Amino acid sequence: MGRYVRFMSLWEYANPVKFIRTTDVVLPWVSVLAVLCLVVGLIWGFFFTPEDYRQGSTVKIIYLHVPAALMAINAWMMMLVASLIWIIRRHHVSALAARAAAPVGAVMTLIALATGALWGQPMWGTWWAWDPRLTSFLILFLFYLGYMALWSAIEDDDTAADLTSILCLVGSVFAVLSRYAVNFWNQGLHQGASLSLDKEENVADVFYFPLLVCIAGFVLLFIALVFLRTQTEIRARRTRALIAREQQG
Amino acid sequence: MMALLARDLKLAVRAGGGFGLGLAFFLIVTVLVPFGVGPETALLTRIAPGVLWIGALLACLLSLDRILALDWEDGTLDLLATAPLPMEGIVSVKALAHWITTGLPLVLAAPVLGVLLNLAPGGYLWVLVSLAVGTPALSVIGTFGAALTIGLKRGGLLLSLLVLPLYVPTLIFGAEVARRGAEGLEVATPLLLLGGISFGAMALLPFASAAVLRINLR
Amino acid sequence: MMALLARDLKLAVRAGGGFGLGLAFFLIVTVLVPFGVGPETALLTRIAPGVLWIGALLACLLSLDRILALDWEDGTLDLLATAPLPMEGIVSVKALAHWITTGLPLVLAAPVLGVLLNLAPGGYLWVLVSLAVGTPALSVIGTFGAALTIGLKRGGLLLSLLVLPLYVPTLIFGAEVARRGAEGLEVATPLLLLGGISFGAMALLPFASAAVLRINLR
Amino acid sequence: MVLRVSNLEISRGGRAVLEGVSFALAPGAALILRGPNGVGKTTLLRTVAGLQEAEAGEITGAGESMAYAGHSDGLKSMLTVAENLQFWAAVFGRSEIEAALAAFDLRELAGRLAGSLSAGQKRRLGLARLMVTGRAIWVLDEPTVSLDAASVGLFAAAVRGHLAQGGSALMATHIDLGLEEAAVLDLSAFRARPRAAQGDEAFL
Amino acid sequence: MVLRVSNLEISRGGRAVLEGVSFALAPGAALILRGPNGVGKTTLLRTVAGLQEAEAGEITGAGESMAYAGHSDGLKSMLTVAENLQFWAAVFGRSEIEAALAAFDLRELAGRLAGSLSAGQKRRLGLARLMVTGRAIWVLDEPTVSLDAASVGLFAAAVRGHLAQGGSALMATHIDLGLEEAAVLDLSAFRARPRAAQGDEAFL
Amino acid sequence: MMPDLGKYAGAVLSSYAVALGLIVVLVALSIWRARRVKAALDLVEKRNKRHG
Ligand code: HEM
Ligand SMILES: Nc1ncnc2c1ncn2[C@@H]1O[C@H](COP(=O)(O)OP(=O)(O)OP(=O)(O)O)[C@@H](O)[C@H]1O
Ligand SMILES: Nc1ncnc2c1ncn2[C@@H]1O[C@H](COP(=O)(O)OP(=O)(O)OP(=O)(O)O)[C@@H](O)[C@H]1O
Ligand SMILES: [Mg+2]
Ligand SMILES: [Mg+2]
Repeated sequence: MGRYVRFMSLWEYANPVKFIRTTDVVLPWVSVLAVLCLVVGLIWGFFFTPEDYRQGSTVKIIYLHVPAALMAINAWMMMLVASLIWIIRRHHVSALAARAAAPVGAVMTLIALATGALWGQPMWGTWWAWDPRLTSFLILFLFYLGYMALWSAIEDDDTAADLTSILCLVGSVFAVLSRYAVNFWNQGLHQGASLSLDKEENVADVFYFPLLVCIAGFVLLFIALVFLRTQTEIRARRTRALIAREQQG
Repeated sequence: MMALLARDLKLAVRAGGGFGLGLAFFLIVTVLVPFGVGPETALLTRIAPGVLWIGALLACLLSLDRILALDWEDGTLDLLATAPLPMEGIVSVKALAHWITTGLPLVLAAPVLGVLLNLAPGGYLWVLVSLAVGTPALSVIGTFGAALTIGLKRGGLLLSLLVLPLYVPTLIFGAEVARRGAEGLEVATPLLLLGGISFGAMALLPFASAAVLRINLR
Repeated sequence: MMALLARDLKLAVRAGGGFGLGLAFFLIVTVLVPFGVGPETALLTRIAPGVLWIGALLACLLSLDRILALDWEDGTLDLLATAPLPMEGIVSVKALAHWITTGLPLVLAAPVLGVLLNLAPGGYLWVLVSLAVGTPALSVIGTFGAALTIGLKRGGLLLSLLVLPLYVPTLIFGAEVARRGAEGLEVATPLLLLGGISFGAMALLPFASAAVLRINLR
Repeated sequence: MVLRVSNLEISRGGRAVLEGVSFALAPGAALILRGPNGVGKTTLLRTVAGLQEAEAGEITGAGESMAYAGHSDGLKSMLTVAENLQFWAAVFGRSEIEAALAAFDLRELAGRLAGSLSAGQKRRLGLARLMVTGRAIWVLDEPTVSLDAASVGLFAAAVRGHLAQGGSALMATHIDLGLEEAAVLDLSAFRARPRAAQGDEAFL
Repeated sequence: MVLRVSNLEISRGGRAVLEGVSFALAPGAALILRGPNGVGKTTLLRTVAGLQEAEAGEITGAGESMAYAGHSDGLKSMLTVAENLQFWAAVFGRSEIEAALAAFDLRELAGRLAGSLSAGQKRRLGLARLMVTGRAIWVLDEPTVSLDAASVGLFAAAVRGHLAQGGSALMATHIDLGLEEAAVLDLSAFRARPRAAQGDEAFL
Repeated sequence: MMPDLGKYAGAVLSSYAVALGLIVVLVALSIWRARRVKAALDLVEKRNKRHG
C-alpha cells in the first residue's frame, strides 16, 4: 500500500460531502458552546457588572454592540477569503460558504447599527451622527445588500458564484476607499478602538471579561450559523442537481 | 382582477422579482445626500423632509419600468387585452400592485431613514402621512408614463423624463406637508391639496393610461 | 477600437439613441430640489455643490444600462467577443463612449444649473473641475456594474443598487472639492484624492469588467 | 356565434397590407390562413382579435367570445405551469385546469417553473391556456411553432375536440397541421395595392 | 488552418449535453451539424467559437481564424446597412464591403436603416458580415433561418466561393442548404449520458 | 434581581430587545430553511434510489 497519509489536506473539506459529514459532527458542539458563551456573557454583563461612572447603565450595551461590530467586519473578511478561494481553486463549498455568510454579516451590521443608535441617543443626544465609523458601517451594510441581491438575481449557480466573488473583491477595495473618504469628510464623535493593547483608552477589567465572553459567543454563533447555512446551500444545490438529472434522464 | 393583483404580488416576491430593490435604492439615495451636502446636522435637519420625498420619488421612478414592460415583452398584455377585463381595471390593478410592492415599503421605511437625516422629532409623523397620501399618486402617474413608453427599447430614461414633470405637484405638496410638519406649522392645506391630487389621479388617470395602452398595443 | 467608439457615438446621437436624456434628467432633478427643500436662497447656496454632484451621479446611473445591454440583446457582444479586440479594450471604449455622451455634457451643463441653485460665485469653476475629474470614474465603475447585471431582465434597479455604494468615495471627494471651492477653502487634497480614484478606477476596473463580461457571455 | 369578416382592409406600420378580405367562420368549423412571410397574417389576426383597428370593412361576432394566442405565449417564468394556467383561468372567471393539462400532456410538468421548460413545452402551455378560457372562437397565430410531431398531434386533437363542442378556430400557419377538415384561405390574393394607410393618406 | 475537435464534452445550464464529439475540418471543406431541437448544436458551436468553455476535450485551430454567426445578427437598427457592415469590417481591421454587399444582393438596400429591413433581409446582412471579417473558418448557427429560396441560393454560392478560396465552414441547420459537397455529422449519436455538468457533479 | 438601569433603562432594554430579536429571527430562519431544504433533498434522494 502507499504511504499512509497522516494529515488530510485542508482542501479536502472543500468536498461537499466531507464538509457536511464533518460539520454534522462539529455543529452541535459549536452551537452549544455559542449558546453557553452568549448566555454566560450576556447575563454576566447585564446583571453583574457595575455602571460606568460616565455612561451610566448604557455601558451594558457594549456586550452586544462591540461583538456585533467585530463580526460585521469579520464576516465580510471571511467572504472575501472564501471568494478568493473560489476564484483561484474553484472549490464549490467556499463559494457557498460566502453566500451563506452574507446574511449573517448583514444582520450583525444591523445589530451594531441599531445598538449604536440606541446608545447614541443618551450619550450624544442623537440617534445618528455622520461619524466616520458609523458611516462606514452603513456603507458596509449597503455592500451586504448589493452582494445578496446579486446572488439572488442570477439563476445559474456557478455564474452567480463567479460574479459575486468579483463583486466582493472590487467591493472590498471600494469599502476601504470609502472608509478613508469618510474619515476625510468628517471627523467623528465615536471613541477609538478599546481592545487595542495600549492601555490608556481601554475599558476597565470589570467590563472587559464579560465582553470577551460575549465576543467569543458571537464568534461561535457566527461559525455555527455559517456551517448550518452552508450545509443548507449545499443541500439545495444538490437537490437542484438531482432534479436536473432526473429530468434529463 | 384579484387574480391579476395576486399574480403581480407573487411575481414581485419570487426570487429575482425585485421586491425590496426600491427600498434599498431609497436607503442608498438617502445615505448619499449627506456625502454630497456635508454632515452638519442642522443643515440635514432642514433638508430632511425634502430629501426623503425626493428619494422616495426617485425610488418609485426607477421601478416604474417593471410595471408594464415585462408583461408587454412576453405577450401577456396582448392576451390580457383580449380577456374580459376592462383596460382601465388592468392599469389600476397594475398601479396598485406597484404601490403595494414599492410605495408602501417606502412609506414605512421613511421614518427609519429620517433618523439618518436627523429629521426633527415632530417630522416623523408627517413624513409618514404625506408619503402615505402621496405615493399612490406617484404609482398611478408612473403607470401612465409606463404605458406611454412601452415598447421602447431601454426606455427607462425617457420614462423618467416624461414622468418627472408630472410628479412636480405631488412633490411640492408632499414635501410641503412634511416640512411644515417637521417645523411644527399647520399642515392642513397642503395635505388637503395632496390628497386631492392623489384622489384625482387615481380617479382619472387610469382612463388616460388605458387609452395610451390601447394605442401602444395596436 | 476606434470603430467601436465611433459607432457608439453615432448611435447615441441618432434619433432614439438617448443622447441628451441624461442631461435632461440632470436638469429636472436639479429643478425638483428647490420644490423638495424649499426656496430659501441661502439654504440652496449651501447645498448647491452637493446637489449638483448627486444630480450628475444619478443622471449617470440611469444611463448605465444602455452601455452594454443593447449590444447584449442584439447579439453584438457575442460577435465582438470573437473579434480581434481584447475584452478589456471593449469595456474601456464602452466606458469612454458613455462618458463622452453622458459625463461630458453633465460637466458642461453643471455651471449653468448652478445658477438655478444660487451656487456661490467661487463655486462654478470647482464644480466644473471636480465633475470633469470625477465623472470618468463614474462611467468606469458604472460599466463594471453594467457588466455584472447584463442578461438580467429589467436589471436597472439592481444595477443601481450595486453601483451606488461603489460611487461613495468618488462622490465624497468630488462634492468636497466643489463645496470647498464654493466656500473658498483649499481644494488641493480632495482634488488629488479624486484624481487618484478616477485614475485608479480607469487603470484597474476594466480588468474586472472584462472578467465579469466573459463570465456572463458563457 | 358566427365570426364574419367582410371586405376588411388592414394596414401595418403606415402601409396598407391586405384589402377585400371576407370570410365567415361558423361554429364547428376551422379556417386556416396561408400566405408567404409578410403578407399580413399576423396583422389580420390581431385585427380580428380587436388589438388593432381595421382601415375599412367589418368584423362581427368576435369580441367577447374570442380567445387569442399570438407569437408570444404570455407565460411568467417565475410561476409554475399550474400557476400560470390558474392565473389565466381566473382572469376568464373560471378555475378548472385539469382538462387543459391533460390535453397537452402537461400533468407531469404542472409543478415546474415555466422558465425551466423547453420551447416546445412552453408552446404547449401557451396552447393549454386556450382551453381554460372557455371561449368559443380561437384565433391562433402559428400555433405549432417549435412543436414536435407528437405535440402537433395533441394540438390537432384539441382543436377537433373544440370544434366538436361547437367551437371554431381561425389559424395562421406555414406548417401542415393535420386538420384535413379545415378550410384554407390563401391571403396572397388580397395583397393591398401599394399605397399609404389612411393616416398617411391625408398628407398625399 | 485545420479546425480539429477531439473528444469534446459540453454542457449547458448545468447539464451535460454532448460528449465524445470529434471531427476535423480542413481548408476547402464544409461540415453540416444536424440533430433534433435541443440536442446541443448551438452549444457546440458556441464552444468552438470560444464563447463558452468545454467540460473536457480539445479544440485546436479555431481562435484567431474563426468568424461566428449566431441566432442573432448583431445589427444596429439605427445604422444603415452599409454602416453596419463598415463597422464590422473596421473591427476586423478591414474596410472593403462592396463584395459582401454584392454577394448577398444588398446593394440597393445599402442606404436603408437596418431596422427597416424585413427579417430575411436582416439575415442576409448578418451573413454578409461574415465576408467582411476576412476570417477563414466560418462557424454558423442556422444561417438560413427566415430566408426564402433565392436567398438560400445566394448563401450557398457565398459558401462555395469561400471554400474555393481555401476557407472552411461549420454549420448547424435543420434546412437543406443545397450544399451537396458538405459532409454531415448527426449529433444525436453523441448525446451525453444523463448527468450533471462538472459544476453540479461535485454535488452528486 | 433586575438591576437598576436608571434613566437609561429604555435605551439598554431596547438595544437588548432589538439585538436579541434580530439574532433569534436569523437563527430561526436559518434552521427553518435548513429543515425544509433537507426534507426536499431527502425526498429527491429517496426517489432517485427507488428508480435506481
Ligand atoms: C450607530 C452606529 C455605530 C456603529 C456602526 C458603531 C461601530 C462600532 C465598532 C465597529 C466598534 C468596535 C471598535 C473596536 O473595538 O475596535 C464599536 C465599539 C464601541 N462603540 Fe460603537 N458604533 C456605533 C454607535 C455607537 C454609539 C452611539 C456609542 C455611544 C457612546 C458607541 C460606543 C461604543 C463603545 C463604547 C465601543 C466599545 C469600546 C470601544 O471599542 O471603544 N458606539 N462601535
Ligand atoms: N412593427 C411593424 N412596423 C412596420 N411594419 C411592420 C411591422 N410589423 C410588420 N410590418 C410589415 O407589415 C407586413 C405584414 O406583416 P405581418 O406580420 O402581418 O406578416 P405575416 O404574414 O404574419 O408574416 P409571417 O409569416 O412572417 O408571420 C410586412 O410586410 C411587414 O414588413
Ligand atoms: N440558457 C439555458 N439554460 C439552461 N439550459 C439551456 C439553455 N439554453 C439551452 N439549454 C438546454 O441545453 C440543451 C442544448 O441546447 P442547444 O441550444 O444547444 O440546442 P440546439 O441543438 O441548438 O437546439 P435548436 O435546434 O432548437 O437550436 C437543450 O436541452 C436546452 O434545453
Ligand atoms: Mg406572423
Ligand atoms: Mg440552436
